[in-house]
Amino acid sequence: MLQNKNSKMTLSAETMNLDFVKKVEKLSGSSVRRCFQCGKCSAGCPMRTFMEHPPNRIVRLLQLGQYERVLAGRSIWYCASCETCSTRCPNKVDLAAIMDALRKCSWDAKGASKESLVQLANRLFLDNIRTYGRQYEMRLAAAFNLHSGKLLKDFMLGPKLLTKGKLKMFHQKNKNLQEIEKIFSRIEELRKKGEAP
Amino acid sequence: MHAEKLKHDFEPKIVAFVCTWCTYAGADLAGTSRMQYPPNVRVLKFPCTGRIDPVFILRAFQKGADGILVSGCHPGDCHYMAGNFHARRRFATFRKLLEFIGVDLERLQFSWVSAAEGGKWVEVVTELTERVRSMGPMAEFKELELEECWSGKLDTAELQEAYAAI
Amino acid sequence: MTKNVLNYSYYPGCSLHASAKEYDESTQELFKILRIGLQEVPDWLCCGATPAHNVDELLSLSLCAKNLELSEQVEGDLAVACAACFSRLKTAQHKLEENPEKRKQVEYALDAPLTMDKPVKHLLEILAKDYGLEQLSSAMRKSLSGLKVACYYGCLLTRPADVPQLDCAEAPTIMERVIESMGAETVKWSHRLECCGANFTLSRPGVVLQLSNEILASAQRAGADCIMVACPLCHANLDIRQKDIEAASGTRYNLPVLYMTQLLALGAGVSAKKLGFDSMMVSPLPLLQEKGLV
Amino acid sequence: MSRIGVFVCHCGENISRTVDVERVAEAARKISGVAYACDYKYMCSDPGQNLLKNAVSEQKLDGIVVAACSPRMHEKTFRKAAQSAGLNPYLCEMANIREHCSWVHEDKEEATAKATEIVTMLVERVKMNKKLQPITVPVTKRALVIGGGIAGIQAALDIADCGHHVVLVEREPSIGGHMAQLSETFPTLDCSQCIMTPKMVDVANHPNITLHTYSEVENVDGYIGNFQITIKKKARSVDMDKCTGCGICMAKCPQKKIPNAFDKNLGMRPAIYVPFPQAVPNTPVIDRENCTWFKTGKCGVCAKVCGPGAVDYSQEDQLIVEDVGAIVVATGFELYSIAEKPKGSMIKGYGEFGHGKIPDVIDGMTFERLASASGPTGGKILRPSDGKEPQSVVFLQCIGSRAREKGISYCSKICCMYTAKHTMLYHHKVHDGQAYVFFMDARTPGKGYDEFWRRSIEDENAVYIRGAVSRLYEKGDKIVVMGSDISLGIQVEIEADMVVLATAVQPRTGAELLAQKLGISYDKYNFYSEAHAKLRPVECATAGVYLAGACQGPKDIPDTVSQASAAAAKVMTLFAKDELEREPIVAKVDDKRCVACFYCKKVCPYGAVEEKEIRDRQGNLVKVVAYVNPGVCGGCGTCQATCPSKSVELDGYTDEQIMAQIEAL
Repeated sequence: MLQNKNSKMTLSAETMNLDFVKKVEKLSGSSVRRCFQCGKCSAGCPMRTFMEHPPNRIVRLLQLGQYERVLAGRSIWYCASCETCSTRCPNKVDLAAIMDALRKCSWDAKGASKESLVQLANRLFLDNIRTYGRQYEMRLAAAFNLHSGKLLKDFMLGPKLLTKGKLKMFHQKNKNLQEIEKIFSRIEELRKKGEAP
Repeated sequence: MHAEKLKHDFEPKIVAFVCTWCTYAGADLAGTSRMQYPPNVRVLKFPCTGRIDPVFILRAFQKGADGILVSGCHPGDCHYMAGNFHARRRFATFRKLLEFIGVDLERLQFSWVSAAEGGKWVEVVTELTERVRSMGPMAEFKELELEECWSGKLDTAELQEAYAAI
Repeated sequence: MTKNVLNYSYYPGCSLHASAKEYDESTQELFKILRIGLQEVPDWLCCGATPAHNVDELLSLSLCAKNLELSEQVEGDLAVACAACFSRLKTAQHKLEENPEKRKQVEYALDAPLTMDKPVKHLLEILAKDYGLEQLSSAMRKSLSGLKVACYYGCLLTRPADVPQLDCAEAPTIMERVIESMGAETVKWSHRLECCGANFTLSRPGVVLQLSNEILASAQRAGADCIMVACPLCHANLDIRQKDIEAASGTRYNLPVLYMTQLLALGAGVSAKKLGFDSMMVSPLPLLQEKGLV
Repeated sequence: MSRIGVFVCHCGENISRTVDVERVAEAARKISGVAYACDYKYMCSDPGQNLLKNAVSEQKLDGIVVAACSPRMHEKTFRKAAQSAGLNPYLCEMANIREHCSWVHEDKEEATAKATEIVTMLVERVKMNKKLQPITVPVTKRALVIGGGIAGIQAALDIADCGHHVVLVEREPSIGGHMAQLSETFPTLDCSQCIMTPKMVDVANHPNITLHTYSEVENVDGYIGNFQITIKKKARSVDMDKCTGCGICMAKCPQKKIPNAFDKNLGMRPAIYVPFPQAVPNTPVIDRENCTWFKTGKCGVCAKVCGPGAVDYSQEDQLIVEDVGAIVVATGFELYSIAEKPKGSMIKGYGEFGHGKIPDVIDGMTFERLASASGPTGGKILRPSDGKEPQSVVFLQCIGSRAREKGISYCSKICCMYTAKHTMLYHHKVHDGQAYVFFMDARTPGKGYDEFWRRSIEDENAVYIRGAVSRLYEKGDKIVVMGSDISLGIQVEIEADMVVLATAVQPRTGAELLAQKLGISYDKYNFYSEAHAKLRPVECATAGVYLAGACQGPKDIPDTVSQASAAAAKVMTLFAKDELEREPIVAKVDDKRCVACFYCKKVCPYGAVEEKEIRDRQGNLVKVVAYVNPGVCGGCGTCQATCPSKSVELDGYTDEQIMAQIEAL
């Protein structure tokens, strides 16, 4: 059982989940093994200070099949997808894609991660698309504040934006909402059949 | 173009004992790089600093040198593997002796200048020249030399007088 | 009415209909005066942005593919204003061309064969390459000379190297070249390509306060009068959050953050009133007045 | 009265711009002993040289000073010109008034004065110069190669192919060295024996190679071109001429349980044996310490079964002398042992890894024997303790190497690569097994090396963990490895079936003794020292001795073979002439003054100083003096400055010459 992020790691064929690594490699389309831990990704990562595991350590943990440590941490949710790491990696390890894959794994595992706020924002965002077809920032922000319990977050900002015409109180729905719903449901269907990750 | 040259009251005579492989070549490099340094130095070439006999230094002081530089390859770079180490050990002892007999050790400098260090050669020579210039002429050994000359000559007025008195 | 020199289908993206409406307005005005036709893709939908690809790549690819399909209804290459939408659409094209397995899954989701051939172009690309810098220069009615602009690329216009292919991923010049053709002066600065904090603006605003602060500080160090952007999210973080950033860092910046099209349109002679300057949190009007541009 | 000529060069304007060359020539004319002085635009040009030559003969000059550029530039040119005019070249000196004067000063007055003084000093010096003749030494065109590993084999074959005779001395009963023990080689995974054995056979069959196996160099006399080597041929107890290599003696030997060192003691051999089946020569030796006949005087089975009657218990060690002109030292390396070391040794073992007492903790060479198709397990990876196939193997790098505490601070250079190779071999042979490697850095600077290392991770499943291991201990039939992944900062524990240590490459035990015989220098680890780390990497400072392979420092096979061929090329260069000619800048001893303190011998870096006996006509020893062998002397002059009785003189730099220069200050 994982005590904390620094607790001792026992390596063996059983404790190294290499199937998980293969899954991440397939989802991301990037090799994990190719990384030789030069640390360039962490050196340029704008979000490094907010992460408990810097990007290179995420890859290292993956190489050793330590998926629990990766998913339990909130680091993957602090990746901004800025693509700096992938652009500069000397080994063509697409870390941004690996982060996407890890987030998907964590998302699917539901609640594996400690980071809930980012997940909440993501879910509301996707729900918005399914319901309206487009993003409506007012609704997104309001829903986020409601769900996160931070009712007064950016309280002062809202009215200002409204007067500047930046937030729309009312909006129209897309005419092709049925088609959009179909995309969502067909993807769910594919997953149920096990034909898509 | 050239900076105004300062005229000095005293131009010291500097003698450099150098090895042919490193420092002599370094001085050559200063030349090919057209670096400038005071013209007071006279270079004596040796195969290796290991060949330099302390007697040469004494004799050079006697013959009017005001400052002496001994320079060879950096430790470990000796063309003959260890000559500069022997030299270093020899001169460590020799300096003590010079100090004992009252020579200001500021007049005698040891340094390592490699074949690639034209700049360092210029620095070392310039520094030593300026330092010795500020110290003034090296009188002690020249007086000794004069005395030797005096005692060597049998027909000086003083001697004639002395002989006459006997 | 005079004939257009170029025609594009147009994908504004969600932000341009809301928080970035001045980007949309100025784009429309600029293209009108340059005689470049823009026709909005009917019923376009959200590209999925970061949240979609963050947790559900298949959804992200499907939404983009759907938009590409919708765009086929309108003539002309697909013009995209938002850097994030641009990045998502290009990535989708790139990945679906590369990976037949993913392509098959997306085709199932859309229940239609994929139509992927339409070139996706960012406005910068249209202005610099299709329209041409010389042409742009000759459209100048009011030189922006004397205005020192810090061009801010952010993450998604250039990265990763093999996807957007707008310019060199690490040392791009396309924004500078475009705005210089309107007579503006650009500054050399260090944080052109750094991340502003992106969509953490909603969930973890502290991140934005820190990262965007460094960007503003860098622009200020370089002596810029204003920052020019081509991405609504960057704009939101640097403009809307600027007051918060100033409060948190204890530094006064007062750096107007302008959309590329606002500045270009101003130079091309569009009336300032049409460019939405009054809807920005850090008003650029005092600066523009000082420089004699409005 | 001497007749010196002074030739002042303008060097275009390079000198004459800042030095008034005419005034320098004029001043030179006034120096006593100067018979002729002139100046010329380009002294090194043909007309310039002719001017010099004509002056030498017309003015009957007995010494010349060319005041021009640095002697490092044109001394050879002018000495040659002097020689063609009939003047001994060593009576020509150069006064450097360009690099040391005109180029570094701006004031014309000062520069001219300085140039004049430089010329004066050189004039005084050249008066004291002596005629010198180049030294010639005859060359025996036979080479000695010490060591029959890949380095010695390559050097011997190259020299022999060039038509010169080679004497190859090998300590073991067979040539082949470490390379014969290897399974496959990086970075191509060629089978070592497949590429090695043909070369071994070439050595045996080469008409220009005399092979002495089971032999050692006993004594070395002489100097470059003229060495006398005493070789001890150890008693083999088998007549090499009679033996047919049928092997029946080995099959019938009743004593069969002797651990075979060639197989790192994993396999057994009889008392009469060849170390491995492909041995060259394929003649057995009797291991007298373990042979029943030699221990008890009973048995004699091998002699009885030997058809040609080759077994000869009465053989004795034999001393033979070979004359050679050059020596290639290729004695190779040995691996560090983690066992406890005797007190006082610079090298310490590893208690934290069990001091070599955990049976399944083996070294890299043992792993090679396990992986070798001709090894004791037939190429199966089986652990020594119970013969089971290990499902997890942990490799530890830098054992001994880069560990000052253990007495070795250098990098052993080959371990990163062979460990990567081991993980691949293991993966090829045990598909489900997992290899782990604990490493500090992966050092892979070689053609195709880094790609090879990456392959072991990316394609062959090796898990590399950056960090050194703290301790190993046994737990049941497992070995617990306590390490840390330093890129994670997390402790790592692995229960391994087998642990392989990449132990340091060290010089052969006793390497210093051979060096002392050869008179070559060695570093603090006993690796032999090259004359110059960059520009003379194959020569020893001792003339005529060359280095090949790991005896000089850790080396892999490609580097070893390159150096061996380079050493062979150096030998062939030496053999290209019948006589060795060299600059006569050598030290000479005045027998009369020498008091035989031999301080000179102590400081000579070349070992050129010998002890010479002086005898009267009746052959009675009068005294012993120092003698500098001109073939060996490097010409540094340290002996002269050291000599308390002033009885050594370095030609070309005598006290007289230097004092004359100082007097002219």
